[in-house]
Amino acid sequence: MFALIGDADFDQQWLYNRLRQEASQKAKGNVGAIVTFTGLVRDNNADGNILGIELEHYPGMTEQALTNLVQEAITRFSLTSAGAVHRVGRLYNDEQIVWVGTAAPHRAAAFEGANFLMDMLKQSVPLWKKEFTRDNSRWVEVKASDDKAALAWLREK
Amino acid sequence: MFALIGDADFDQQWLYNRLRQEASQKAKGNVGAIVTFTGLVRDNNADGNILGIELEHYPGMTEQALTNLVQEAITRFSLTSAGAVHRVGRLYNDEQIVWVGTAAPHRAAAFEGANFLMDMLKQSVPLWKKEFTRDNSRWVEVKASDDKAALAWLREK
Amino acid sequence: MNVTVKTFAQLREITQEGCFTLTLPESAVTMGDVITLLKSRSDKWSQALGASAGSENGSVLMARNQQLCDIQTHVQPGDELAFFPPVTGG
Amino acid sequence: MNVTVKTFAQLREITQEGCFTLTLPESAVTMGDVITLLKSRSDKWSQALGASAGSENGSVLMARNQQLCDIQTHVQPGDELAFFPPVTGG
Repeated sequence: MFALIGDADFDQQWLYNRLRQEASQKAKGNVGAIVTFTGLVRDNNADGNILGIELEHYPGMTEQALTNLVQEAITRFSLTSAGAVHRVGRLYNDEQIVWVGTAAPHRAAAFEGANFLMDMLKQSVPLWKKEFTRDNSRWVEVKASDDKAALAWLREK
Repeated sequence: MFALIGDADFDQQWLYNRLRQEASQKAKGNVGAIVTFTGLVRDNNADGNILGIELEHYPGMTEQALTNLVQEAITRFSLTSAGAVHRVGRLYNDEQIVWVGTAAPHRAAAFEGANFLMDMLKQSVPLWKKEFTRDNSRWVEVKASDDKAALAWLREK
Repeated sequence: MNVTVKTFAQLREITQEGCFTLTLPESAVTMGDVITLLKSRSDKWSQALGASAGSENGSVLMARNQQLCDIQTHVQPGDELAFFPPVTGG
Repeated sequence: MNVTVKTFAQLREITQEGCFTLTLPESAVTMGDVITLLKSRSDKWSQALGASAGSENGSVLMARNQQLCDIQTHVQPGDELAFFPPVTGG
């Protein structure tokens, strides 16, 4: 498993290869499904004048919380392997911001694991987004739908 | 959109880049989610002596059916773009066999679209798997669970 | 009239005819008629298409000009007709 | 006893204190006690932690040694305590 936090853009092929290789080492011949989710920065302001977002994090805790989350997903969905990457710092619209990947014998577990990682990441990993325009910046508010998605997993437990 | 059938192994980075680029051209600043699913050949025989599978297809119809399916997914889930790749011919255990990718403004549509593509592909695209060992080969039987998954989407319509 | 008939996977192996031209009598107008004709072609075809071919739960699928169809589908001269088992890709 | 206090995002901006050492009286044993103490530190802190901080639906989250915790959590000398708003990553 892996959980990475950093400023630099990430490489799809490198992440996919790492996930596939780890899974293959653990269960050769029994990895049928690999799912990846990549989040890009959206210009989600109706005015269309947002240039991007600035991501603040809690160094140390962010890495630990993301590691714990990936391990929880592996246990909960019996994944063969999983990984997550989140960027911090200043990101412009359309840039890659987050990646999660899951490997499992079957498709359902890989898809559920990836969804779980994204839902819980929005709840339990200390990262904060601030949208910026040319002249201003504003903290992004928590979405009620994000809280609900995370709560649903907690209830299912 | 794209729908590809071929013998050769496929390249994750190339497919991801193509999907992202197509999506960005169509809706710059409004592509928040990219999901990919990759299927690998599993050694799903309890004896563990299956070496791989031989994939037969219906040249012409396979490409058309896969194209229709990708277009249906785009319409149904309002995807920004989508693509699918399926290999044919002789594939050994752990090789990549199928890839689907979806791009959408939000995560839910991208995940649902990818799941739909896989469920329906197992139902409507003329491809047939034959497992081979060192000495023998045997056609893979249809799974009842695959039929059920496809039917569920048809009912939801 | 002439049509092209194709088979795939198990059906190709059983019939040992993957692709051939079939001459239909004027009375053969639907896929159902074609199936009846093919079943009388040889024991292998009779076995391949079985009792259930074309029925609701039939284990044989059929396509006309590369589109899935059923026993009611009408056939035209020059059509490409195909018969194959349920698909197992993915 | 001494602890380290960290703040992030809005809380860092409001308090204008991102990281500092806080000396606690012996009577301060829980995160709740620390919050009471911080609120009396300045108007900015009072505003940052608000009325709801630490309550069930509080909009301030807290961590002890980089693990999420709540107002009942006990505090030890040398701890790293952090206060921040609900997270918005992903």
